[in-house]
Amino acid sequence: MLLIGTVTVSWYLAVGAVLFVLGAVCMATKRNLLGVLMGVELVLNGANMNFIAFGSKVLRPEGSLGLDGQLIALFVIVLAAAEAAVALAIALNFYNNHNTVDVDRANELNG
Amino acid sequence: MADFINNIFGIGDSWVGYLIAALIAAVLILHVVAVGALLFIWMERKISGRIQDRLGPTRVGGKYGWLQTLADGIKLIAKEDITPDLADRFLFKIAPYVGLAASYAAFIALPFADGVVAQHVNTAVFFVLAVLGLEVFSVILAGYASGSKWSLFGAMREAAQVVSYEVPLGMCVVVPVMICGTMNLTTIGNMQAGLFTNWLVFNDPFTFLTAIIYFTCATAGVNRAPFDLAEAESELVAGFHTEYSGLRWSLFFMAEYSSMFVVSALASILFFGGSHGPIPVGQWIGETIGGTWGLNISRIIGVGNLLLKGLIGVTVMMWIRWTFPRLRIDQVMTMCLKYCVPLAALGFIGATTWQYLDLPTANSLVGNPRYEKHEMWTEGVEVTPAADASPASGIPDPEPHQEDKTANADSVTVKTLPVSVVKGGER
Amino acid sequence: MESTTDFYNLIDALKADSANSLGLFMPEITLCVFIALFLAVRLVTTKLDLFWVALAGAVVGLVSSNPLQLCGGNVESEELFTGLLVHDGLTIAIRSILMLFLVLFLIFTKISGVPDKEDGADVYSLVFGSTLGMCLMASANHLLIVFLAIEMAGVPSYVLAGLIKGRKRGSESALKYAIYGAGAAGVMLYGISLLVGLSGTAHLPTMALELAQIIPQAGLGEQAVLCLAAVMISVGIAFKLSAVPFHFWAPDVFHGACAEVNAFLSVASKAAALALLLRLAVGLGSVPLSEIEAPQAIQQTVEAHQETVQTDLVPTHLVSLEDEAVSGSDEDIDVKSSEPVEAQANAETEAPATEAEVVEAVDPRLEIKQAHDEALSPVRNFIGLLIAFFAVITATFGNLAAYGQKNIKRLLAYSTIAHAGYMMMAVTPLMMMLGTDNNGAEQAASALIQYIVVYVFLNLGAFSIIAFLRNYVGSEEIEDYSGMVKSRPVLVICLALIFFSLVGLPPLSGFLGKFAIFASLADGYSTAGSSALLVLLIAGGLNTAISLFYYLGVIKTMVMGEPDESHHLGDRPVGRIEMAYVVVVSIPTVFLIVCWQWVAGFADEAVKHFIS
Amino acid sequence: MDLIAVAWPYWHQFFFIIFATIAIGFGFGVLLSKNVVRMAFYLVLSLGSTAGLFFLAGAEFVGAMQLMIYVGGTLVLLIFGVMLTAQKDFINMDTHTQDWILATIVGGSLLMVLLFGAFGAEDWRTPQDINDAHVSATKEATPLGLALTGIRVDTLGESTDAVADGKSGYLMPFIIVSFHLLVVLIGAAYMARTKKLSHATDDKSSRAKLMLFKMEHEEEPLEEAKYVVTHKGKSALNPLDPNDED
Repeated sequence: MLLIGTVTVSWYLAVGAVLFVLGAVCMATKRNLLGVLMGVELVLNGANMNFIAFGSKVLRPEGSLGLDGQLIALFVIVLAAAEAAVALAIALNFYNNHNTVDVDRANELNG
Repeated sequence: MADFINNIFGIGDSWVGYLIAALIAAVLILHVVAVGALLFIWMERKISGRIQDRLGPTRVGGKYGWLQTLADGIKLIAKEDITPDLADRFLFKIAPYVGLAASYAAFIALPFADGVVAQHVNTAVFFVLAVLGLEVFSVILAGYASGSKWSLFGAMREAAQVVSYEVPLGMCVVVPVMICGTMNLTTIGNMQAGLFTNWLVFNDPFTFLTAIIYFTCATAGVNRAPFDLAEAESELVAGFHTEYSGLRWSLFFMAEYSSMFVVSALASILFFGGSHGPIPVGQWIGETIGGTWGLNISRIIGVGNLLLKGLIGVTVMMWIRWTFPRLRIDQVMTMCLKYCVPLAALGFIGATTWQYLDLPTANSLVGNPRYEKHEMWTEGVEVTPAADASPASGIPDPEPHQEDKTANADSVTVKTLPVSVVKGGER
Repeated sequence: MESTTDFYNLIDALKADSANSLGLFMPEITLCVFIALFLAVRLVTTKLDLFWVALAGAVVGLVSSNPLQLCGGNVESEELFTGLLVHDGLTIAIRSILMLFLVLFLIFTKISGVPDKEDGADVYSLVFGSTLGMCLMASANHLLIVFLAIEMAGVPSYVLAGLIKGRKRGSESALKYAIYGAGAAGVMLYGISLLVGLSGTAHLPTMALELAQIIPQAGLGEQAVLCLAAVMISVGIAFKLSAVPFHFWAPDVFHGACAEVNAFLSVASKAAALALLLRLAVGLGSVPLSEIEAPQAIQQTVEAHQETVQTDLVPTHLVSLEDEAVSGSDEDIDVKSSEPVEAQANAETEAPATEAEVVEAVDPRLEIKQAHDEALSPVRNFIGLLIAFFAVITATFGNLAAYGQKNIKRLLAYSTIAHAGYMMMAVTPLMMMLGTDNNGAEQAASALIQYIVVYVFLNLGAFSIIAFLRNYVGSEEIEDYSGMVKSRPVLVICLALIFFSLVGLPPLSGFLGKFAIFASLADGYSTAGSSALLVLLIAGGLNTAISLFYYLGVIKTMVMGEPDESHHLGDRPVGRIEMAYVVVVSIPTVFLIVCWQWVAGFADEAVKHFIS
Repeated sequence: MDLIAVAWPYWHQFFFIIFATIAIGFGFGVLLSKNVVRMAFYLVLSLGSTAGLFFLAGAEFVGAMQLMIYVGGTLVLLIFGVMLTAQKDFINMDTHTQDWILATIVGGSLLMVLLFGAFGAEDWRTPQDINDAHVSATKEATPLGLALTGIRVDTLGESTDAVADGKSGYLMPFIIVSFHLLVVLIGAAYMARTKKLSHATDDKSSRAKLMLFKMEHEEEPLEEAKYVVTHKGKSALNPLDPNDED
């Protein structure tokens, strides 16, 4: 009753790739800077998905990254949290100074 | 169960059987949530009544008014479902379901007794905590989507509060995990079988402290009084659910009561012996009867134990709610950052030291042996060498180490293994 | 219970490894301790100026990074913390440079007055945290550490960019830096994940070994993945280096942040990023000797095996393990046997010969290494060309865009970009010569270190003068500097010296740095014969000529221009401390040439065992 | 009892499709939604189902951590930020049409390349033998925790050389990252504190700050009263200042 063949590492990678691209496009197009930060989260998540897929013994017992994949993913989650905290603080600081969260208004520095 | 269903219908290895099995488990758990909420709301009314020296509901359903909640439920269902004009309609409508789904999902990994669990999750402790943490989104979304300032204030308070209290909560939960060497709730529960002295809360003074901190933080985590700042009716009308009515409003309460039960059950598993009673009656009965029936009977008794302990926990929460005044928001944060976090850290360090120094536990004082760590559900499942090799308890027996080293001192083992292992050090 | 034995062996190995590693990890530990100390001191007293604590920390860090070790004996390459970090001459050199910079930087901030006492503790923590990340960047030997270090160096500097909180421009620059930085880090992480997934390890030497086996038989898909991974990782590093086309943050951030932070970003961050570039390029481009298992060792195991069979002392699992090793030596050199590749076929034919003459003086691993390195030559070519491409457009664009800048900080930002381009140029000949002419490759790396040493003083000096001028004039526009030489001659002369040195005019030290890099380019061209190197050489020469004019423009304004009364030039005289500091920092600009052999010797010593 | 044990491929595929659809679908939701609060909500669902995929791939601990730290912590923080800045004008922000077109083209081609990469390597798209595919329930968290303390028990079975050489423990980054978090915490707190400018005195540091502000407010003259904070750190501008006793 398999609908579409066994799920392989590539499938997980495909999901990761889609999340990555969505995040990247989100970063590029959103005008609300919190939306941009959300794009960052999606990007990191897409990369994390790869690590999990490569490290999964369920998907690929031979030649998989093994535990390293999970460990790297853990560190990435922690680092992403740290980055988000700082980015948010900076965003709020920007909001305090400019009274806007529109990234298009961050245009004082040009030329 | 899935095999059983598949056999009945004769459909072999198909996911249909598993789907049906999953649905049955889901419906069973849903009953814990729904019936539990009915019971708890009635209890809350009765308890608050008694605490305030009045009777509480008396009419519907006889002398004790035990059908009162059902009557209320019917009323709520019949009520009009109002969506304010200023609301973000989509989020407004979906918010209550998010909360209910989160607190309901936590039951997936909650073992009611040894082996009575919807899905074995090896990291069940953190799974339950993590999923419960998602409940905050329902409050935030409801608060934002209502388009009312009271709601928004409530939501902001909730966000700050829950994120802060997750820190000490996590630190408290780590203590039993560290003592048992596993994050599997079933195993943690089973390690506390036997006399009540074996319960982790009596393990050492620091676990006792940790248990208290855990319960405090859990109360705050599920947004109950005296930490219910998100719905502080004296300041914010009704906080995040000001604009809700009817069924959606009642869903918030279902979510609240079921997550109250989850954290209480988690407390009883982590600290108060899980599905094991203070005196191992169920276990004794089960072992006397023996076989599958014995196992099942002891499981049923275990489920009863756990439900009772969860009920006691919920009752204590109600008792606290109706006797303590509500804190101010700054007091709530002070409580978390200045008291709970340091005390949780103290508990953690103390418990670690206690384990490290191998100081006597209540159990060893009584002379009761610590119950063997066993998981009935893993029978027949292969354990990989890696898991076998790692001394999961965290306190490996030093004997084989010394022996092996000396035994192999002259052999090639020393030449091959250690040399290559410490290669990094020698270069 | 053989697994228990193994477990305890692991613990013993960990203890030995950590004890050994911690001794060589002192500068980083110092930074960590002082970060904690800043917090602790603030709890106890608010009166103590944390600058002194920070300075003490930086000095202790400088001492513990022990640059004199390079002058003394040979520093062997050594893996720390179970292979996560590597400790060799390059590590020591970059760490010492960073710590020296930190000392000078802290004094500079104290003199210039940003941060003030109130913010001091926070800012010093951030600076130390960022430096910690940079130290890790210089010694990374594992792709997780690469990412971790980049984040650790980056995230605190996002905050530093917005150091003055109430300023619109400061918060804007911090925001831009944070968002672009986070995006680049995300892209880099994705690239790392692909590379790690393909090779099955994140440890750089092991990865090189795996790649040497994968590449000769890689299909189109694998090649595409490798290229994709390389490009994505290079995005992350190019961002750190502010290489074109990932430079766009640099002018804005430099413009918005205050000059103190600019000095930190343009020097420390660049030095660390270049070290990381070296590590990654060489790490992926060649298999270190220590990573290759010698046939000799296998021979020994075979003998040992025979002994033990006689004495019957070995547990069965060990026998089986050695059986593997024995069979491995017959079929394949590597225990992780894979399909025999063309390159390895050579090694195989050599293997029996070396087994026969075990006592031969020549290390038999060298031949295997050569085979592996040959297999990796497409990687080196790809990396070399990629970097060459980045270098040329970075240097050219940076220099061209610097024209027409009205703000001195913006101008220096573009100058920084251009210099990143020059410095990256050294990596291409390194990659081209690696494997064929290791001495030449080492010379290229050495040239890069020399340039970095010079560059530390140049940019620190330039930005400190800008900061001091700002304190007096209240402006960073070039036109406001007009006629400055009359009121503040010392600062202007020093700035002129530094600018000439940045251009690379002889006999200033900048000339020697540039000369070293161009020499290695020429050397690489004559050895490897790659036309890319010639292009680089020409581009470098042209760029030097281009860059002359905009630096001259600034100096001309300061010297020839008439003081404009409408711009309120503050009439305070320059303080003595400021002047002393500027002179001290500018001295190396002139006098480094006198003791150039020290710098060259330092750099040579630093890269001595870098390529093994 | 263990549902996953027997019909693993079916089960895996079934849930993979569910979780992947939710993750990608709500990922698109994040991209296409104009409303920032809804974006946050979609992001929660997307990342939550990514955690589901982690569980499915056998990384239970990482999945739980994803839920706890990422979804429960980071995203709550983000939503907090959304609420602090949630003013009428900023809730809905349209992206410019030309941005959309450009983003679609660039993003689409990037996606093509990445998907080609994902299905590129032979090893990655080869399915497991169905009978081998299920790995019995192992205690993943224990080796994971031990690896963070530097001991890799999961590689015990392999050659010991592999254990020593870089495939080993992650003790150092585990410790170092805590310092990173400390620094980041200090940085975030520093950033989030309210702006202050010390009283303009002869003090050098204040002069530097004043000059910095002056440069920015050249056109609109610096209202000193707006920025100057009296000696005790009280500020009229700043009602949230905890030192303010009024």
